[in-house]
This record gives sequence, structure tokens and C-alpha cells, in this order.
Amino acid sequence: MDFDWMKIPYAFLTVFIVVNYGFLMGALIQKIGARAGRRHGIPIWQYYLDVIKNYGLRTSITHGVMFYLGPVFRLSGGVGLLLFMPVIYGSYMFSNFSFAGDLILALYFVFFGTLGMALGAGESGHPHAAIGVTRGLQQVSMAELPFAMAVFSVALQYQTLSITEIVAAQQGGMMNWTLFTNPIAVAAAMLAFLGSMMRPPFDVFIAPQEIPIGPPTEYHSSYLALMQTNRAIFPVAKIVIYMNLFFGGAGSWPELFVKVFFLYLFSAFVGVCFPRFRVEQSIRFFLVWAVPLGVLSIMVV
Amino acid sequence: MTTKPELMKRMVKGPDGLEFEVDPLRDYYCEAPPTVMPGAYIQIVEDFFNWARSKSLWILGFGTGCGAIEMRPLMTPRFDAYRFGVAWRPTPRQANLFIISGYLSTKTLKRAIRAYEQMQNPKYVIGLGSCTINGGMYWDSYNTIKKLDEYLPVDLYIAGCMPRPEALLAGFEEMKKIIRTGKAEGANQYAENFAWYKANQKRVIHDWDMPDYNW
Amino acid sequence: MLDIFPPDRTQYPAKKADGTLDIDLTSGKYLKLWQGPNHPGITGNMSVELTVCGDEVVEGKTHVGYLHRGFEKLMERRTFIQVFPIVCRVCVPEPDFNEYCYAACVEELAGIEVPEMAKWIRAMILEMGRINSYMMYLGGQAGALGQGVIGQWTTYVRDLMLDRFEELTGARIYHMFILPGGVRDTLPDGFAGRMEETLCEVEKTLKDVYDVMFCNAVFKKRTVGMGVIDPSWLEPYGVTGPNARAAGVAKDVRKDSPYLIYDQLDFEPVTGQNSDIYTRADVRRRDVWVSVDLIRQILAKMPKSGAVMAPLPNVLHWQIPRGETYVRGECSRGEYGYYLVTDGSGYPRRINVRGPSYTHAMALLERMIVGCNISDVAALMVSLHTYPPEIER
Amino acid sequence: MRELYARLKALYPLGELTEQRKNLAFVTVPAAHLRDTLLHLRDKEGFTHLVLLTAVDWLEEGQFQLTYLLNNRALACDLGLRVLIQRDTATMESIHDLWPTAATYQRELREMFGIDFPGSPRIEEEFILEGWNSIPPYRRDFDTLKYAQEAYAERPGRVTHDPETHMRLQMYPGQHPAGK
Repeated sequence: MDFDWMKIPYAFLTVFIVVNYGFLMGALIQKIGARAGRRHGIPIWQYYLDVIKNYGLRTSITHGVMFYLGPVFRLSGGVGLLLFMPVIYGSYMFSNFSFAGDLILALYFVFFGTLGMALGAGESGHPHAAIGVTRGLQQVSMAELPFAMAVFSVALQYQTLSITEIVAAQQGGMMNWTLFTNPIAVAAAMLAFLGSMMRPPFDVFIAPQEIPIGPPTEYHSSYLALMQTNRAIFPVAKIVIYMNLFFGGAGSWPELFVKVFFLYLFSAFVGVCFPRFRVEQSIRFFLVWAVPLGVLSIMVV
Repeated sequence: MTTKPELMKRMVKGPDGLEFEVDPLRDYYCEAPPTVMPGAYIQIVEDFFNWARSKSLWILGFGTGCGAIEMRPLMTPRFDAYRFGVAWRPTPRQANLFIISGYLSTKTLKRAIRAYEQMQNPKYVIGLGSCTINGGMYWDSYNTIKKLDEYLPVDLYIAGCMPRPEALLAGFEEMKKIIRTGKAEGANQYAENFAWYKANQKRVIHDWDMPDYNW
Repeated sequence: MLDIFPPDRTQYPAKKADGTLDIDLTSGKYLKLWQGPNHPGITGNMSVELTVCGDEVVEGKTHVGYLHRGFEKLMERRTFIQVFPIVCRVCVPEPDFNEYCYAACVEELAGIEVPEMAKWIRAMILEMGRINSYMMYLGGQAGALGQGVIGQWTTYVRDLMLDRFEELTGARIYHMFILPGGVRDTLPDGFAGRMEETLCEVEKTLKDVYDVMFCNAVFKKRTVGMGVIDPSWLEPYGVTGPNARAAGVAKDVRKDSPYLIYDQLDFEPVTGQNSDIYTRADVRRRDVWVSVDLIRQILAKMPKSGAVMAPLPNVLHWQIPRGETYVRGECSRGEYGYYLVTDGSGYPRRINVRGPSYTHAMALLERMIVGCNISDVAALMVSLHTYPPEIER
Repeated sequence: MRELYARLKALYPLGELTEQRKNLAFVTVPAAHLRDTLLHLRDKEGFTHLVLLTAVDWLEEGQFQLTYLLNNRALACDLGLRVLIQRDTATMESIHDLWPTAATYQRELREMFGIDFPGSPRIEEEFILEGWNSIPPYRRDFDTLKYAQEAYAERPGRVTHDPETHMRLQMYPGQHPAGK
């Protein structure tokens, strides 16, 4: 086994870039959302300040071991997703620890954070957290189903489980993207994408008006800061998967930034102008619309 | 002091058939009193944290009185307090700034104290409106407190009935200055004078059925 | 739509002999959940104690009193003219009705005739307040379902309307403009023109709100058929205002027993049929159109000049002979009324405020909340349009 | 209104009718006949809407006056039923089975005036006040200022310029300022 030790600092560099990009992009999206409400919105560096403030709080209270581990799991879910994925196609520095079967691992990591969160939120003992996390798990499992189907479809289409090879197959012009070669799978996956981005209409598990604010109700100071850091990494990591699988990957950082930004903007656009579904309604939505699309995409391939 | 039935010690049979004793006042709450938390050892680090804290004020979204009506405009296009790093959090755990928006009836005072104690150090309190200062319009009411700083450590008062959103924005700016100079140590003040605050609170709240300190 | 998960209602709590629910919290089937007072989904500072089984509410109890200031006691300690500055504090989002009802009560018992001009100005202020209140409601209703952007737009328009209030009365929230005997002042110069601009802005926003909120598939899915008030509940539970109108009963004090100058205005009460959350929201949205139209009519028809204040007796010695009366008005939430008893002294004997939220948020909500999903509690409560300060005063 | 009163008078021993307005009148009803009168008004006369239920404390006469205000929407008129009960016993029959919403009013009256309505749901629970330890606050002999001064710490230095007192002193120097 020839492990290249030089990959470790490069992987950290990736994480560092992604964290900063995640903070800035999150604030930018927030600002764009605020424009819909005719506001200016938060300053673009606001998320840095929030995180520093939360790390700087003097007290923090624990509710048990899992309460500690919840944010840690969540963060490791985000970081792990990022680390085992080729972020920049064709780049030695930013291919990270991608290997032949990384697609399966990525699917696992997408879910990992939510599970960790469930354990942590359950330990916190707040009824809102428990309700929120059960809703979240139901909805995420439902949203993952079409995504998994779309992934299988793509894996079948390209006859590989390596993300790098999938990206390689999509090179050479926009018409080679999965978006155009397998549109049904992409449609199913994009619906799933909406379902897992914690924005309306699929954000019933953090709904501030019903169960403020769901799983993280009890989390504060450094736990919350950890989760905020993850909030910056995880969406970007997830979007990078989508980008790699369906939108031709990225050959350079600027290309990645632009693609991730537009994908994120897609979910934000939908989120701004929709109220949220109830959890059984969203499950029904996925069952009725997204899952058949996923099945269809597998059958077509 | 009478205890409510759900707070009494009792035997509970769990869904799995096991019987166990529950003493809600001991099991569900923490009785440890608050302690004075010093700032960072190095002054420059503390200054840095204070700067970040002043730039990121998270307000507990608890409208305790009529002042809550002017909170809505603050979040919306005309005033847009988000520009100044002010945000609203629905849970006390994540909030740093508690705005007592107007008069506090004794029933709300009890909830306000609990919400305040659940917030994390350092935490700040702004008293909004004349009624928090000296009773204001309700100076002779039998159900509202007249002087907020007897019960909670207040960093700043915004006078008026009701204060305009501009006054609130100015108040936030003042609050930021106080935090940046490191004078906003309300939580430590509360911990230092804990007995005094508790005695004041208990004099007003007649059915005190919770532990003295419940985080 | 496919009904994949039919709700299972067999495990509902059995009833005890005395009609109360047999809920054993230690059985692990039920969970007690407090919604409020520190909860963003609650309309103001009140709380609902929910007992839930799974996601369904099996029992809900409203708890109020967090905003109690003892107004009715404080008013007994103040002379008739001293009461007038504090009445508006009873209901925060729509204070003008308190001022009007109180003033009308006092005028009736003291036998004061209000000048014609003052009546028109009063009616205009009440309609402006109604628009404000509905704007708060529309934002809240959308916000309770997670559509925050509507709240941004409507609050923006409300701010514009508050500007008009400021111009007219000098205050944003508590205007203290309608006092016994008339109003404080006439309209400022050019007020009608600026009012027209504001009304145009209101209409524009209403159109946007209609497109984004009422035509939205998800909003319809969440609200149509939810939280139905049965028409047979209207009388026993004392339902008034838009809540009753959404059930098809054209209950509108402005039309039923016209006060001020409403008999000279041309309007029809807005009614709906289905009595669910969507209909109630829609009735209120159309009611804003009515209010906009009424303000235009008032500005067009009102006398151009005249006295706005009747001569009062020396207010320091103002004694009103023994008597009692009740004056009502149609506020944005329903019937708002003041019951005033005088005993011949310089102080009111008793003032009772009859707020519409009192019946809506207590008995009616407790009845309606049973069987609804936790996610819908906030939307249901907002849809009744209750303001806690007028429940407990 | 007069005809209605004549019809009612034939059935129940009523007091005098006080016509406040064309469409608002008050009439005194003995406590024992209240329920029948209410039922008659609700079912036969169309007074289906209970507008409010409240009490007035006539301390000097030792009586509570309960006011049941009913509204007939078709005729657009209101009828207030006054029931006088003794102040020291202060018990009244509950009408929560006629109008469920009356239970809320009765809870409030029980707490604020100390009038008992046996059988009304949740009547024993605290409604608005919490841990109240004095006489019911809406009674006339409860002095809210005195209570507030005793119970709550006041900020020193508050000066009350009561306009009434101030003006009295301005206008009639020498006369002792009256007021409560």
C-alpha cells in the first residue's frame, strides 16, 4: 500500500479553503435571501464573528457524553465527506483520499452527521430536540432514497463506483454532463437535494415557529460553534458530490466556487418563497414524486 | 410554599415495567449555583472576544411585554437590525442578549428569570421602556415589578413608552460600546450577588416552586 | 392525493367517567409539551400546554396572565380624563379601538355630542389601525408556516402606515388621539395625498402577497381543510369578526349596528365559506381591500372643516351620574367592547374590556387544538388572530 | 325593547328596565331565575350571543352585581341582565353548559372578585395571577397602590406630578388636595 503522506496537509488545505468559502457563501446567500425581503441582510463576515463569539463564551453545560459527541459526529460527517472525495478533478493536491469505492463511502457520510446529531439531541433531553430529530431522520431518510437511486443509476451508467472516474467520464463539454446524459436521475437527485438542505419547504425539523429550533435547541457556546463550522463545510461538501456526479465536476477552484454557489442558490431560491411542508406531507412528496423518478432513472439505464 | 403535584417526589413505572423513583426538583434541574467566570487570562484575547461579542448580539426572542411590537419592525426592511450583527434566537441557550421588552408581571418574571439563567455567560440584559425603570404607566399596578435591576442585572435601559426602533438601534450601539470596554459583566455580577438577587426574586414570586438555580 | 398513512385514531385517550381525558403521563404514550411563553410560534406572551400522543395533540390548555397589568383596577383609580392615556395600552397592536370604545362610553354616559368631523377622523383612524393589524396578521400567518418573506413585506407596509399615524398623531404605536369629546387635532395639510400613496403601496403589496402566499401550492396544502370552526360553534363560543365571517356568517358590527359614520359608507362584509385557516386568511386579506376602500371613501366624503372637539366640562371636576353602558366596535379580530359603570363620582366604578381574543384564544382554541398536528398548532393559533394583552388586560 | 320586557315580565319577576340606548337595556333579575331567563332569551328570543359576563363591586351596598350581556344579532339589540348577589357569600350558579365560553369568564371572576361558580370547569385553577396572597384584586377594598408599594421595590426619586392635584393646588391654593 503506497500511501502518500503529502496528501494529509493538502487535505487540510482543502478543508481550510472550504470552511472559509462556506462561511462567506452562507452569508452571501443570506444576503441574497434578505434582498427578497427588501433588506440588506447580515454583513458578509458575520458568520466568522458568530463563530468566534460562540467559541469565546465562558460557560457551557453538558447533558452527557453523547451531547458532546453529537456536534463532533456532525462535524466529522462533513469533514469526512470532504476528505474522501476528489474536490478538484485532475488535481493532485485536492483529490484528497478518494479511492475506487468512494461513492459508497460518501453516501454513508451524508447520513452520518444526521445520525450523530440524533444521538446528541436525544441526550440533551429537550422535547423539542427529540421531536425535531425524529422528524429530521424521517425526512432525511426519505430524501436520501431518491438520491441513492440516482447515484445507483449514475454508477450503473458509468459502470464505476469511483467518483473520480465518474467525473472523468463527464469531461469534454457541457453535453457530457450527467445533467444531459441522464436527466431523470438528476431530477430525482435535485429533489432530494432540496430535501436535505434544511431550507423551506423541507425544513420542518428545525421549524422555529413550531419546535424552536429542533435538534440544536440545547446546543450552545462551543458546541454550537462546532455545528456552525459544520454548517459551513457540510453543504459545500454535499454540493461537491452533486457537482461531481451530475454537473461535470470542477477543474479548478474558481469553477468549483461558481458551481457550488449556483447549486446552493437553487435551494435558497426555492426556500425563500415557500412555506414548509409538514413532515408526513414531505415524505409523501418524496414518495410520490422523487422515488418514482429515481426508479425510472435506474430502469432507463 | 406548596409544590405542584407534578413536582412532587413519586414512584414511576417506566414503559419497560421497571419502577423507579423520580424527584423532579433534584433530577430535572441542576442545583449548582452560578460561579463567577473570569475572562481570558490574556487581556488581548479577552479584548478580541469582547469585540466579537459586540459584533454578534443574539437576542432571545421572548417578547415579555408590549415592547415586542417594535421588535418586528427591527427585523424588517425599514430598520433591518441584522445589518449590525443583531440576530434573534428562539432558544435561551444560544442567546446572549435578553431584551426585557416592557413591564414584567410577576408571572412573566418567573419565566424571565429561568430564561435568563439558561443563557450562557457572558449575557446581557437591556430593559426597554419606562416601565422597567420605575414602573412607568403601571407605577401603582399590583402585578408588575417596578425596578428591573432588583431582579436581574441590567446593562442598559432604553427609556420611552414605547421607545421607537431608532432608540433601540441606538441602544444596541451603546450596548456594543459597553461590551467592547469590557464592562458588561452582568452574569458575573449576578453570580456574585446571587443571594441578594434570589432574595429579591423570592419576595415577589410567592409560589416559588423551582430550585434556586436551574440552568 | 394518495392517502398512504391514514391517521390511526383508535389509540386515543379514553374518557373517564366525569368526561375528562384519561391521560397517564407515566405510560410513555403521552408527552406534555409547553408551547410558550418563550416560543416564537405563539402570538405574543401566552402559552399552551399540549399533551401529545405521537404528533397529535390530544389535549390543549391555554395559560394566560403573563401580561396582566390590572388595567381594570388602575382605571378605577384614575379620573375620567386620566384613564384615556392608559386605555390604549390594553391592546398593543391595535390600540385605537380601546380609545374609541372608552371615549364613546364616556360620551354616552356624560351626554356629550361629538362633532361630525371628529367622527370621520375616528373612523379613518380605526380603519388605518385595522390595516396595520391585518398586515401583522398576514406576516404572522405566513411566518408560522415558514414563509418569512411575507412578514418582511407586510411589516414594511405597516411601517408606511405608521408613518401616516405619526404624521397625524405624533406617535407610532400608542397614539392617544381619540379622547372623550372628539379627537385631538384635524388632518395635517396634504394628508390625503400622502395617504393615497400609502394605500397604493398597500394594494401593491397585497397583490404580491396574494401571488406568493395564497397561490402557493404548499401554503394551500398546509392550510386548506385545517382548523375548521364548525358553524354551530359560533354562538356557544362567542366567535366574532373574521373568524365568524370565514364560516359564512356576515357578522360585522360595522354593518349590524353601525357606529360613527359607517352607515354613510358603502361596503359589504367579506365572508368565506370553508372556515379553515386558508379561508380565514383570505377573508382578512380581502378585508384589507375593504379597509383601503373605506379610507378612500372617508377621505372623499368627510367634511373639509369643522370642530374636532366638543366642549368638555372642567375635567378636574368631571363627575358622571350613575349609569352603565356597553359600546362595541368591529376591530380586526372581532367584536371589541367596553363596559363602563359609573357611580356619580369623578372616577369610573368599573370598566370591563371585552376583547375578541378572550373567547377565541381560550375556550375556542382549547376545543380546536384537539386532534391537530404539533406542526399546525402555531398556524392554528395565528389563524384565530389573538392578541394576549387584551385577554388578561 | 319594551315589548320584550313586557313578555319577560309576564314570565319572571324582573326589576325595572333601564333603557340606556335605543338598542341597549339593562334589567335586574333575581339570582334564582337567572338560568331560566337566560334559557328563554337564548332559545325563544334569539339572544344567542353572550357578549360578556362581568361583575361590579358595590362595596357600600355589600353586593356584587353580575352583568350578563346578551346580543341579538338579527334585531341588533343588547340586553344586560343584572344579578345582585351578596358580597360576603358570593356564590353564583354556573352557566358554562349554556355557553362554554362562560367558563373563562367565570374563572376570571372567581380569581379577580372571589365569586364562586361551583361546577364550572377548571374553576379552581389559577387563571391570571400566580401565587396570589391577598384579597382578590378587583374588589373595591383592595388598594393596589398600597399593595404595590409594599410588594415591589421602587426606584427612589420618582416624583409624581399628578395633574389633578397639581391643578387643584394651582387653582385653589389653600384647599386640601382631594383624591384617592
